[in-house]
Amino acid sequence: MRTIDDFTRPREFVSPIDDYFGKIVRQWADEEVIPNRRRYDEDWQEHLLIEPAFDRLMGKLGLQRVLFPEDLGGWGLGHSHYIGSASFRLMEEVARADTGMAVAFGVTFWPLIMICNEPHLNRRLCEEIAPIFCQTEKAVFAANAMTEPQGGADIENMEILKGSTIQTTARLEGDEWVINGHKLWPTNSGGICSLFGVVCTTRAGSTDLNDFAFIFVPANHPGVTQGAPYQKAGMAADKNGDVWFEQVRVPSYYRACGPGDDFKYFKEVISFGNLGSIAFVSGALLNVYEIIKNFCETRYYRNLPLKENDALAGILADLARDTEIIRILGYQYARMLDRPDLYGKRWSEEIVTKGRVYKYFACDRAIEMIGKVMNLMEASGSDRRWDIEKHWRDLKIVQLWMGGKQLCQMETARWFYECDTL
Amino acid sequence: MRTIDDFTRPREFVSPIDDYFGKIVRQWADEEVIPNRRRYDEDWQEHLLIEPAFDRLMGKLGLQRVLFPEDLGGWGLGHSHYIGSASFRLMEEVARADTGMAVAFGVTFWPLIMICNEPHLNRRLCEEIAPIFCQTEKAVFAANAMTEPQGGADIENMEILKGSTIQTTARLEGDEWVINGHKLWPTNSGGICSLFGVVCTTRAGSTDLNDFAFIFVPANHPGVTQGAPYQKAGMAADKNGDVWFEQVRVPSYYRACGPGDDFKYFKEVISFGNLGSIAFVSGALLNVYEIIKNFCETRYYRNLPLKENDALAGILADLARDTEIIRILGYQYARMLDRPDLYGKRWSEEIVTKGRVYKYFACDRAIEMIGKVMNLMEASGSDRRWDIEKHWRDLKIVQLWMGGKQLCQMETARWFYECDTL
Amino acid sequence: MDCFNLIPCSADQPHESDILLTQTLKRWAETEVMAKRLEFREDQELLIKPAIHQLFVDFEMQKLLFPEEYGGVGLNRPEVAYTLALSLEQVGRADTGIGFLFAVTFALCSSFAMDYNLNENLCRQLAPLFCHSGRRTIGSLVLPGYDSEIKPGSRTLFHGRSYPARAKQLGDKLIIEGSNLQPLNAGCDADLFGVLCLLEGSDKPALVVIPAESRGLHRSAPQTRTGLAASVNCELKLDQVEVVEANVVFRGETGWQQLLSWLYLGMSAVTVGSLFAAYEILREWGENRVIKGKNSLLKDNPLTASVMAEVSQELLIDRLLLHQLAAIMAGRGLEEPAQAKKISIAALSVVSQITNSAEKAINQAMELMGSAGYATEWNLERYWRDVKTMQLHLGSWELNKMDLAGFFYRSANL
Amino acid sequence: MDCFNLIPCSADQPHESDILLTQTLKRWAETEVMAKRLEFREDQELLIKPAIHQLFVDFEMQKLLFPEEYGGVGLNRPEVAYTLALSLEQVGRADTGIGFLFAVTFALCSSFAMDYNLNENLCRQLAPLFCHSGRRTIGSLVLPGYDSEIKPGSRTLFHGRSYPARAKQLGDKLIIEGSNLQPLNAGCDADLFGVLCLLEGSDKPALVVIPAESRGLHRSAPQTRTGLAASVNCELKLDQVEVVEANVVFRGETGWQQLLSWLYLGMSAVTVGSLFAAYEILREWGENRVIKGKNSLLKDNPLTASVMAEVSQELLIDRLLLHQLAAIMAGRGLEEPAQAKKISIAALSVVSQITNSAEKAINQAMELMGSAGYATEWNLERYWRDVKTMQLHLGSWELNKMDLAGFFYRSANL
Repeated sequence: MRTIDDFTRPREFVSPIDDYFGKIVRQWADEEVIPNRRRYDEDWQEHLLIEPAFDRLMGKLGLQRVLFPEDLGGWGLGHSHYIGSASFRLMEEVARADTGMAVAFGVTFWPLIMICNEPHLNRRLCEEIAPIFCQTEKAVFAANAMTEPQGGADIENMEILKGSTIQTTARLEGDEWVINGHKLWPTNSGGICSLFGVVCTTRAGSTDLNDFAFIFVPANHPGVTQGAPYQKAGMAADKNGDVWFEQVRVPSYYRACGPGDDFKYFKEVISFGNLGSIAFVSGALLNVYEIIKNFCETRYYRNLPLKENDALAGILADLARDTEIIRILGYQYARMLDRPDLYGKRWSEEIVTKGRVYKYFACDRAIEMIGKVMNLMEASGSDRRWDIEKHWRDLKIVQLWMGGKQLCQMETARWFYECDTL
Repeated sequence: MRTIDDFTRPREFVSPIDDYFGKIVRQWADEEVIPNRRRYDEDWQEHLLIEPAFDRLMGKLGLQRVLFPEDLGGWGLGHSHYIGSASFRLMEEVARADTGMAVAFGVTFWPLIMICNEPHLNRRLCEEIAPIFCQTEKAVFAANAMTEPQGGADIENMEILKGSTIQTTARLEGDEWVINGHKLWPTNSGGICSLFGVVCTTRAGSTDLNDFAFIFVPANHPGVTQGAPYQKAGMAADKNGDVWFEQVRVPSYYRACGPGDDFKYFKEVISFGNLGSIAFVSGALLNVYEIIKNFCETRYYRNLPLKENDALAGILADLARDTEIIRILGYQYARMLDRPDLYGKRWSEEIVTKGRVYKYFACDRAIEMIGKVMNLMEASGSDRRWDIEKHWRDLKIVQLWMGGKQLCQMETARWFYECDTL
Repeated sequence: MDCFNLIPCSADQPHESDILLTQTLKRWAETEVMAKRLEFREDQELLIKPAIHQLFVDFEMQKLLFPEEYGGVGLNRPEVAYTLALSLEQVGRADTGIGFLFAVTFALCSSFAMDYNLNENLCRQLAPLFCHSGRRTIGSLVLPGYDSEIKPGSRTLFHGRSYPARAKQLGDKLIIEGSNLQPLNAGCDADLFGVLCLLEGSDKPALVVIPAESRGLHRSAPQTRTGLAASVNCELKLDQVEVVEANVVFRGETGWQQLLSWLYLGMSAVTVGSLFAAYEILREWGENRVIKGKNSLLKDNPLTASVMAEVSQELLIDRLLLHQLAAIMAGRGLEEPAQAKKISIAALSVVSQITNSAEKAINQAMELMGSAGYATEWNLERYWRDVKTMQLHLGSWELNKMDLAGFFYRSANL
Repeated sequence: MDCFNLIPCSADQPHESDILLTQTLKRWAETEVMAKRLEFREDQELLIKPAIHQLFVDFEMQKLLFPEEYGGVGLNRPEVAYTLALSLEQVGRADTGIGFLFAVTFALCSSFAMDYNLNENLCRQLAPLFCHSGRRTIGSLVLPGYDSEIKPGSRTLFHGRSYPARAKQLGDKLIIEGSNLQPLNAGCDADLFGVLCLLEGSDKPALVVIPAESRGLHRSAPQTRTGLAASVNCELKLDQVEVVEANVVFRGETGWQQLLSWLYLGMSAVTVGSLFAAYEILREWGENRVIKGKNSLLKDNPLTASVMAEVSQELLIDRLLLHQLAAIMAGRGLEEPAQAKKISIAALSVVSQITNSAEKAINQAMELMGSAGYATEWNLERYWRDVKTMQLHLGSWELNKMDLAGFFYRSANL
């Protein structure tokens, strides 16, 4: 019997921990999430159903620790040569169950990438921050506070803006940063965040890359306020809200990598953000395949199972095709991040751009394909009980975030065609 | 300055001969083909322009010998572990210049695959046939005589038909096969073929796989008649016509692999056929990228080069995106054929099916994308001088052949969803 | 500026009465629905039900098709197609789900109250409900869907599917049996259902009208869906339900084609209206959102403008098609079988084109609005869910195409 | 069966005269073009030129718009939109390129011979050519395209592009200068060109009619193109070309919008006609080609039937749009600027939708026909090349959308 494991992965690129942890997360998904996920939408504020599942995954199974060095209680993925392929598989498995959880899970690593990855591992900050994640069995969430009012994802439009539009400021007073600003929509905000990575500037309006700063702010610090979560079309497991920083003070060494390097390595976060996005799409599509296969084997037209109707099979084929392709691209990109020696630095313009290329392809195909699969299911496609419409709603935001399609197109054109003014 | 070599290839999968021979073929393309190709359409019958270019590529550079064992004058690709990735690069470079030539070039290997590849290398036949290709500086073409009247690509619909619809028969008389039948459309027919690989049956209507036969027939044998080439929408470099076999006699050992094995290994030919198709698409798209980049740097709108217009850049980005993706898929599939130990036998249902998956994706994207690029060029898109419309016309047949999209969809659905009656 | 004026809706001017009705509905949409949206979202009691009551009862929309002698408005001629198209554009702009409820109710009534198929008995039977009850009256349809098992009786298929229910004639009564019926809309709230039945001893499709309070009609628990909050649905069970023969409103393909034509026209209009709303939201966004890197408004950047233009082009195309379909249906062709077939094929093509293009257009609009497109607050995401959900209720496009193939290529056994 | 009868083309019946003309053209298409196709392919002398002569001269199509007092047919009122749509469907079915030649010729004449813009002088000047010469008279348009360098004078742009030519007033004469002009069609054969010029001392677009034999008009060598064999094109050079002031047929945006509306309506009709032909070819194939593995005809297999259905649905949708556009243009709105703008936007949307969907549909038809779709013998590939080539002559869809954005979102500087 054919399963999702029959979809191709470049064998050579799979990580050594892939098989073992892949199985563990899949079991977690099948037991803790998939049976309940259709009730998550009503749980968007309280997270009564969602929180325990997170605790098991991130706290008890310990996946929130993977990036930290082993001696600090982590798994050392940050300095491994398979951080890309290993995290791709993990995020894919979580997304198969619930894209919202995958996003909350994956984004928790974004700020940590700034300090856990070679060559910019920041030992002192790791020592300070690791315990928050490694010495608990509860899920702990981190967030990248990036987007600002009237900003959209401009800040991610790094090549052009160089941080010049950032309104959130960090002022050095003695050996402390004083941070002021207002952020919107960070994944893992809306009250659940424990640690913020704040994108800010040491001189408002500056295009000097040295002024771009990435500073860590524990959420319980005085002056940090998280607003209530927004109501959204889906993705109940991922809370988004306003965050205000008013005269927030943190030690000066809470800055991730320092002048210039904050900007440089922040682009690596974008690369991993795109890798994650592809993994979320891939995981969701694998589950859509499972669901629709089951649907078409148990529903009939002209007294034949739907999958035996050539016209419907054409749609099924296109779904398998796109899933197959997106998964291959995901592992290819994971490999590119795993082996900078072969493909270039993770923060290089080429690698960042190519991540956007694969990401916007994956999102476009997925939204269109799931729309067609829903149509094939007729009214059942909109029926909560089948969980397809959930994937459709959840994935849409993956398509929208990080600048959305148009920013991806502009960066793609800029790199491949050497455009100057886009 | 960005070039087509900036499109990603999985570094790990590139063949050892890739760089050296890739350069040689690209030089051949730039010197011998690209300057003349826009006049090929009028040369579709005589091949006055086309033939010399073929002689240089296949005869003088010797690319028609690559599959044969070294001691027979070949390059031994047939028993190498990089036949897929090496041939992908070669076909891609030829297709960049002219898809029609790439098809004629690539298809010449189809019949040879049956006898040159491990584990089914047929030494005796290689010894007999190698000289035809290895002891000349003229281009020598081979063809797979497959399609039959009212047959379409049914014969390639192997899983279902098992050869039962084949009308061309082979009767054993003493130690000779007597072959009778009528074939349509084989690439490299229309008068230029030197060696046919004839798909036939030893018992008409039989579904017994042992009756499926693949028999070599030198085109100069009595009873073999090649009709005049058809006039087509494009692909002037590839001649197609009717072929009749009337009481044609060849030695009994001209059968490629024997009962059962002919059927089994013929599916490997389909795998390579799909690999080639992807290479043709990839090569053509790389050239489309070169052309449109030049066009958009030398044409203006609102006093800016077209590539600096955001809306047009969106189309340029999509072209780069699809080219990037198709190329990665091509190399992934090439690797799957290079390493059966990791991915499964080249003739297995899984590998054959996945080849169709990537092939129909590549063709769909390319036809749509080039259509959009032509539209971006406005009237110039239909102007012979820009060579884009040529790629558009040429690639269309790559989409149509080998059963076309619908057959690919059915095989994809059959494998991924275990359909019984499609 | 009224966005409806941007697109020519047809050659000849609409009737005075249609203009007045359209203006009334536009006011209702803006004051009673859109103005309250931010506060009440999709709340049944505070927003949806009051709005439905006004539309169906206060504006007399639910008695549009009933002849005057039964207390109706008496617009039961094919020319009502223009009225339906214009009015449902307005309703769809306000709330896709409410528009859907009305489109189905209208289609059901069209199967017995039109001048070409007037069923006096049934009008008399239902007039109290629609014209005199003073309460909103919702009609629902139960059409064939996929089978969840191979039914014993499924030898007789209708367009490849088995009938949702079977009816047995007993004197001047019919006894209807069926389980796991999935209504198109409002299973929980509908006042009457039009159920496509297989009549015992006949192979023709028959639509039987069954009042919701009939003995033996059982409802399952409500279902949760992606969208169309106004239509709270559930499954039905028909256990020996009894109706009089007059409730059989048609037998055979022609009645079926007429029913679908009206249903598709209504759903097309609702979708166009919803797309208008999406366009307005996007336009407002495009006029205020600054692309900082470019220091330009979204609407003034070539790339975002080109995507915005595609949204408006889809809207324009869809509206032209909607009103061309209305004009064709108003031409009285529906009355004769050959024409009815041809028109129902056109209606199927148009509604499919419109719902598919609306899905595409709203998807694009959301792309441009980023997270705002995803947040409930901006409303776009609701139209996205609603329009998609309504599209799904047309049935699978792949299988609907089999009817087109039968018509255009004489394809068989699809 | 006449495939045109499968699709309702509009609510009200066509005029008697239009029906007669359509029948004549249908006969011409089938006997004079389609019947000879297999033998003569795209041969100029043996097929195309004779067919053009019959259409333009024998059937008086080239004098359709000329008032009767000049020897024309006198259909120079907006209602001619119906006639144009119905007749060009027939011509496009026979040969896309011939249809394109006529569509442009008609559009050029519409800029000076309509009752709302009647230019007596020019009609008198051109009547001998169109109405009395007895030889086919082809009109061509020269519209702004991309610039191949940044022209000094390009400060004054027209819709983002620089004018193909510049005109200087000298008394009652104009002197026109321009190089590398790319006509829309038939550069080598056209008898007169409508060239969009920048009038010195004005920033308004002006269309100037220039007879092909004017001194100073030079033609380059013929170009080879993907399709539209009937339109042999080349570049033009205008070296101090002199015309009288009457040859300036309009100044300003409204005339431009009227011109484009007629051009787009004609190109839409030609495309719909070509799509009809593609559909017929596919239908014949589907009824004869056996899928051996399935022992069924192509038309009876669900997957191939679903693709075939999409082809017919695109055709149906496109035809509804074509005739809805014709009805809108027949409504005389074109005469007033505000309406003209709105209608030209609708025309642009419709022709873009139709040409894009035709490209998609014919691509799909070819897929189904495999190598037969690719072989010249089956003709489908010719419609594929022709329809695509004509689409390209509309200009880039991405940039045309900038006009839509300007209209629907008040976008600026696109």
